[in-house]
Amino acid sequence: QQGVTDTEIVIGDILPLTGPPALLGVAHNLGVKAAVAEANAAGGINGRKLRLISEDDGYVPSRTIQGVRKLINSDKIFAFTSISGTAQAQAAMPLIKQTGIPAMAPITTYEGLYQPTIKNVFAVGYDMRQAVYELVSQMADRYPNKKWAVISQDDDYGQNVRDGFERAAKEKKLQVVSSQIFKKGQSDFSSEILKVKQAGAEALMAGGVLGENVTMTKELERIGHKIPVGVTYVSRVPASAKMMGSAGENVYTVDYVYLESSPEAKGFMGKLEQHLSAEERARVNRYTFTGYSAARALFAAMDKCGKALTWDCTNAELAKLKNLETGAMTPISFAADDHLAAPKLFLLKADPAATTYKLVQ
Amino acid sequence: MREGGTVTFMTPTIATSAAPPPALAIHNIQVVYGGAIEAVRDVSLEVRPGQIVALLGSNGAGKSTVLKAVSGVLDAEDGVIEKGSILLNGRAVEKDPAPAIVRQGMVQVPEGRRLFQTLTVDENLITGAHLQSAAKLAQARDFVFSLFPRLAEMRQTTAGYLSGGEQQMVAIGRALMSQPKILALDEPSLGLAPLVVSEIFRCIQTLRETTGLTILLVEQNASRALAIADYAYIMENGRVVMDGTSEQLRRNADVREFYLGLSSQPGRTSMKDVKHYKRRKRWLS
Amino acid sequence: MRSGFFKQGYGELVVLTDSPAVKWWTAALLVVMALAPFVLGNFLLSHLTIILFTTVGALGLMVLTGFTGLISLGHVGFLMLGGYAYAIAVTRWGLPPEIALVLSAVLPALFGLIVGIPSLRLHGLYLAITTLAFAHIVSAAILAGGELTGGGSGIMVERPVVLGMDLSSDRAFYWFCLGVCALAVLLVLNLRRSYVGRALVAVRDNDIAARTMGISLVHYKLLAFLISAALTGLAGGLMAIYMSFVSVEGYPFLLSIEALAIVIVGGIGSVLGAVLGTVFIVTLPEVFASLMSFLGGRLAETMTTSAHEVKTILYGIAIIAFLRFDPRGLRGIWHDLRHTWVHWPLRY
Amino acid sequence: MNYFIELVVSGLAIGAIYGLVAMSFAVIFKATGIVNFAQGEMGMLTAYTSWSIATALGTDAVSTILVSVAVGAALGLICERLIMRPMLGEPVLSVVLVTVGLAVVLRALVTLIWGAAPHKFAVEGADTIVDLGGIGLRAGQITVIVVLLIAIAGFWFFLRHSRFGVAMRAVASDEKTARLMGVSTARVQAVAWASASGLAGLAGAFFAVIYGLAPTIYEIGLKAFPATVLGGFDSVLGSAFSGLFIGVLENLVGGYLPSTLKEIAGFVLILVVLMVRPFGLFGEKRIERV
Amino acid sequence: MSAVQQTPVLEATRISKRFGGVKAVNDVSLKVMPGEIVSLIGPNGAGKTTTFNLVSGVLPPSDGQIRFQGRDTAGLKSHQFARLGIGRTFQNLALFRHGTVVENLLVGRHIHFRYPVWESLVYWGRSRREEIAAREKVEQVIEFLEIEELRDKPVSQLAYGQQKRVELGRALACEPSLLLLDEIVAGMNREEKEDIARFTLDIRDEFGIAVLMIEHDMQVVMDLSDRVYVLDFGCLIAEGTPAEVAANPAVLAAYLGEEGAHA
Ligand SMILES: Nc1ncnc2c1ncn2[C@@H]1O[C@H](COP(=O)(O)OP(=O)(O)OP(=O)(O)O)[C@@H](O)[C@H]1O
Ligand SMILES: Nc1ncnc2c1ncn2[C@@H]1O[C@H](COP(=O)(O)OP(=O)(O)OP(=O)(O)O)[C@@H](O)[C@H]1O
Ligand SMILES: CC(C)C[C@H](N)C(=O)O
Ligand SMILES: [Mg+2]
Ligand SMILES: [Mg+2]
Repeated sequence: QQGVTDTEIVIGDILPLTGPPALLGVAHNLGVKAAVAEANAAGGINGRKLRLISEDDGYVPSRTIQGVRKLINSDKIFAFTSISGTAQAQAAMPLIKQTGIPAMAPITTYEGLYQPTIKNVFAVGYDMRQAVYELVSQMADRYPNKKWAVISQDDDYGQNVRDGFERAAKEKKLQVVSSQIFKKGQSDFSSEILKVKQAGAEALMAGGVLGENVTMTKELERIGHKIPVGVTYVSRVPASAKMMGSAGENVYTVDYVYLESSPEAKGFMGKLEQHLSAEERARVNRYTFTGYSAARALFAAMDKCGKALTWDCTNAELAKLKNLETGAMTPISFAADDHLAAPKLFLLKADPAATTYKLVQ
Repeated sequence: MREGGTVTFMTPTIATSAAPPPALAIHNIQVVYGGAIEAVRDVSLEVRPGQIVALLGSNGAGKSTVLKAVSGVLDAEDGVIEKGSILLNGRAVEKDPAPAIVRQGMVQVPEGRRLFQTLTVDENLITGAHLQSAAKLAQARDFVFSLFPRLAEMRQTTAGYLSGGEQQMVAIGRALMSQPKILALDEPSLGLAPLVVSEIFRCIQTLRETTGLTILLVEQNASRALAIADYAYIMENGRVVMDGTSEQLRRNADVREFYLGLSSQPGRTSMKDVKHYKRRKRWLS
Repeated sequence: MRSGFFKQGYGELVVLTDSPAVKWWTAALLVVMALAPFVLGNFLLSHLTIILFTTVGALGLMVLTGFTGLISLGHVGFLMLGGYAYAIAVTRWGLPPEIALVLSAVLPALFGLIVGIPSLRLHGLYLAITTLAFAHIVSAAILAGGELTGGGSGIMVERPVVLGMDLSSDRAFYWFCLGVCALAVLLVLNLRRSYVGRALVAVRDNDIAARTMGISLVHYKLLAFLISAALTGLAGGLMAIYMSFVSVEGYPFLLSIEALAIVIVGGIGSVLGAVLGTVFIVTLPEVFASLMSFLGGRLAETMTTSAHEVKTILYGIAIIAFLRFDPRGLRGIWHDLRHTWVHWPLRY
Repeated sequence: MNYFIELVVSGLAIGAIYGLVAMSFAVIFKATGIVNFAQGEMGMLTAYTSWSIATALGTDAVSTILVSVAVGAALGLICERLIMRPMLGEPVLSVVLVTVGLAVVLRALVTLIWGAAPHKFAVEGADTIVDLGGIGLRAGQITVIVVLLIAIAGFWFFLRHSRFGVAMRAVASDEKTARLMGVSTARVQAVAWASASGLAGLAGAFFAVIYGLAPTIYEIGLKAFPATVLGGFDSVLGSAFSGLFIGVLENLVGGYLPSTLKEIAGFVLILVVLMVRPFGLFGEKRIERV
Repeated sequence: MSAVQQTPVLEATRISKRFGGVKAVNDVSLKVMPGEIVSLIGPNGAGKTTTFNLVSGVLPPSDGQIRFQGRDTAGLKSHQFARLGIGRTFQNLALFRHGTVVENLLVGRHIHFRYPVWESLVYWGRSRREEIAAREKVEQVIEFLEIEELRDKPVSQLAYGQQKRVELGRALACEPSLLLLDEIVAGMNREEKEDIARFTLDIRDEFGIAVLMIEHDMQVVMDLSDRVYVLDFGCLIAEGTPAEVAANPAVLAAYLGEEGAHA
């Protein structure tokens, strides 16, 4: 099989290592690297050392396609530990489907990745739409009878946010007074937020990736419109809490990845200490957890295939994976007809004082 | 210039000693454009303080190239001085940048005017006085306006909209603004009406007389140039083919025929009567 | 050294080249290019393919900026229109790919006419900015295009069968691009040596004088935009086939800049320059990438996260150093080499 | 009505940043006749450098402003000296492309040194919300508006009353002849770059303080483009005011129309304006003569 | 001039041009008959070049009428003037500076190409034939002006005087019926002026092209012109044979000066 020699297995990932969400891609890549280092330290997979090739797509779908093509055709990798953001994965999917290469999709999980089931694609994480639905529903329970607004990005990721939001709004019979779409990469949100206030919204679902959400909450603070804000788990990183500062007081999210400070993550944080440099550890965030988990799941399946490592075997083994404990998130399981490892969700609230998020009981 | 005399803004140079060092001396320079075209070959010339030296020659002979070399702006056209040296008041300047040369008192009126088209006449003059103090600027400007009264009326006009002749006046005025000690003029009479040409030449002469300004003059109007020059060089095909005092040259038969338009017979030949196209390069022999 | 300074007829004065050596070299190059897929690996082949269709687009910009002197910062807009025209024609309207490719040239060409209209009044940077605005507006329109354009999600396109050639094979697609590219080069060369090409250059060098020669600025500026947009659009169509995907983000402003870089690094106003420039600009980052993995070894592995930056920095520095070294571009260097070759050991 | 005023006021805050960048474009254009495509990147690099300095040495508002001007100017001087100076006298397009190369390098350099993660540029008091008759503005936003006004006044004085300003324009008009007149084109270029980068540096630093420090700050360069065009490429003051205007326009479009239109509002506006005035609102007319 | 009935090549009737408040050309009427060499002289800034610009369509007149071979030019676009048969040179060189001499001359022949634009892409058959024919014509011009050695040089590398000659060639390549020369001998020495003078006469005699020229060189004006117009401050102040004009006191005062007349 391609990418496999007697001594080595080449694997790859494609991520936004530059561009607006680079923070997330880089952290994710660190998780994958930690998993690789851990496996190699333990003697590799069935005696073969792992080698990782990381490709950058700058969060641009067409570059994702090029990168995927390069990894498969030129670098001849054996499997993908990660496939970039929503729109990016969407664009690359036909190519990946066509080749049959085992591919983990742990960054943003959305319906297109697992429904209908794709033989060689495995989504690790909670469906984004579903997560937004959960978040908005839970917030609606906490803050009943509020008028809602939603601001989302103009791509597939934003579409997922809108879909989840709309479902929740319908089920909870929320009154939605403003729904806005912004152009990816925008930095000033003053008019959007003024519009939210003007419309009389009392709660907001902010569907930006990271900096956008920060700016939105800060604008709310500036115009003195203090309302609860929901953000997706993408934003659940220390940097965002820090940048929001006092504006983050009313920000909620849901996540399936353990908090860095939680007791469950203790073991995992220890491993990072072992395999990453201090400089790298400073860049760790929840995406490191997802990267690590996905890579671990992939390696577990590859391990089961023994010496005769093939794509088909790996895909088959992945589909049989049950309750894999990674220490980074709740256990991962797949089934033949279910390639989504949907771990458990927690509701979280930003804690500006501690510049982090904390569990909401 | 309105009746001479009043020009006092320049420090007169003492032109007394028997053989003062040349104000400008060029020794055997060779200039190459773009690493491939040799425009000037082995040219030497000398201008003594207070002299007017004329540089004559047909189109493409390399006159402008010599002036550009002296002013240090060849690099803008991908030209280099491959050999030879240029001395300004005894100092080698062939490697100096243009502003350094201006600071040493040598300014050029470039060929084809080259005004700052988007600037007004006034601003063009101000740029000419870039290295001068504000007080001297006003003084120099008054002088230029006395020389070209027409410009005083057009101070606020955008230079690009002036007529060709008016532009030439601005160009000369602009160079005078820096109160130079040596002035290089590249075809100053180009495109000027006869009345103005006379004026310009008279003014060049007056300038020299009253201020001791040293002048290197490239001209096509040979009779005019020789009339006011002390000494002259003639260039052909990148070389100096002849030099001498104006007197000597004016008597030379070839110069008379090809530069002054005076045939061997007395009286002027009408241009209509020139029967054949003349061939160049006869100087090369 | 060449001989043959003596011509027997005026026809010999208008040929593309009067040197047998150049003819031989060109023929040899074409043969080598045609045979390349049999020896080259996947990676090099796709690299060459990229060069080929990029050349087509670069020629487009060369006609506009290089010949006519109209600077465009918005060529990516034409590229985008070409790509989307192809994608929409094939996937939404089910048109045959041949017609879709024609559309990918025609539609941008029509837009070229519209963008060209301001060029009659605007000069230099002001025009450049309007073209930039045009590109922005095109991408905004595509984003707002709903079902037709797929909005932010873009459109997937399958590799088609064109004129009986199944382009899903990389080799076939390479040959197809080679054909298109060679044809484009020939057409632009012909254009340049005809009165049309000379009129374009005249407009660039001195529009008032051009007018007194009987050249209509309106006519020729619009023509330049038309031809330029058509070529660039065609390149966009090819690029869409290559990528199998079009999305607005696949056409960042940077592409406009890279296109300009090609034209300038190659040498303004020269067809040869467009080709050389494309090879240079497209290959440069790859060279640095392989250089880094070659030199880097383990180092490259540990710096995966910065590799992209280092590569980019080297790329930028290379462009700066290059222009610093010879602002006339590759064509200038080419001429110098030839001059030295012909005249050596004499210098002038 | 209040909504309208709030939109306008918020627009002024972002517009002031556009204005600063637009001015910096115009300064370099006026002096050298080229557009520096690395202007946004200069702002970004300045913002990051100032941030590092500020975190090391403490962060009071006034010294942060001074540091960012100084850092910006210094960066400008360095770039001019190392990269632009050797290009003096070369064809405009080549020089412009060099600035594009510079932009690419600076952009990558920032990510290389500081990483891609966004940071907060905390300056004491910058986040304080000041109540202006019912409209809240952050102190940082008010300051940037004030700084822009000061810059406008300063440049007005400089261009109006100094011969250096004239020399700058002479260089842009005809570099070679300017040198013949004794103008040191290198010095003119250096001053232009230093002051332009100082302005861009201010813009970058303020942007970072208000919206956070991220490697996308350079986009202010692109955003300020329409402002420069609207004002006229060679009109420093016109560009500054146009920046304010475009900021407000974007906000009004965002406020009353679908907000995706906001991103192209500036470009649509300049298209319209250029059709009427082909050299911007305050730009110098091109000379067309034979 | 023999027949009085002949239609003038050029007939400008009471043309004026205002720039803002300035009247650069004021109520000027002039006429050029076939086979004539006519000069237009006057002090700097008198409006001579502006008159040329009006006559050659570069600028629209504010007032007045311009007839070319009897045809009214009102409403014509500026690029259409060339097709009427007007060729001109420019006072401040306006060559296509990136092109070679040959290319510049070929641009001069622009109006003589008949094949459609798309055929240029093919460059075969008709287009090739026309290109060859044009090239042949250009070679004749090159030979006529004796600039063979400059043929393939980029014009930006030529000295000032050489560029002027190329401009003349470019105008000739147009095969105009009226040639406008704006200070063509400026920047030439006596010998070169004589050459140009000879060319000018031959252009008229051999090709039958009428010439209207602006010139500050009185020898050239006096020796070549059949008639002379004198402009001052935009107004015609004199007109007549060279001798008449040279004797006109107004002209002497405004333009020639005491010595200019015989310089
Ligand atoms: N920038 C340049 N690049 C290449 N060759 C040049 C350049 N400038 C001038 N030359 C060549 O150098 C030679 C001398 O040119 P130069 O301008 O010095 O002549 P000149 O004596 O001033 O002529 P004119 O009287 O016409 O002004 C000419 O043959 C010209 O073709
Ligand atoms: N496009 C223009 N805009 C404004 N003013 C102009 C324009 N063209 C010419 N002028 C003005 O009109 C007047 C006549 O200029 P013109 O160029 O016709 O003079 P000229 O007779 O050719 O002079 P010269 O002999 O010096 O070339 C001048 O005062 C000039 O400043
Ligand atoms: C890593 C992130 C950029 C993913 C983002 N939420 C997306 O799907 O687009
Ligand atoms: Mg000369
Ligand atoms: Mg004139």
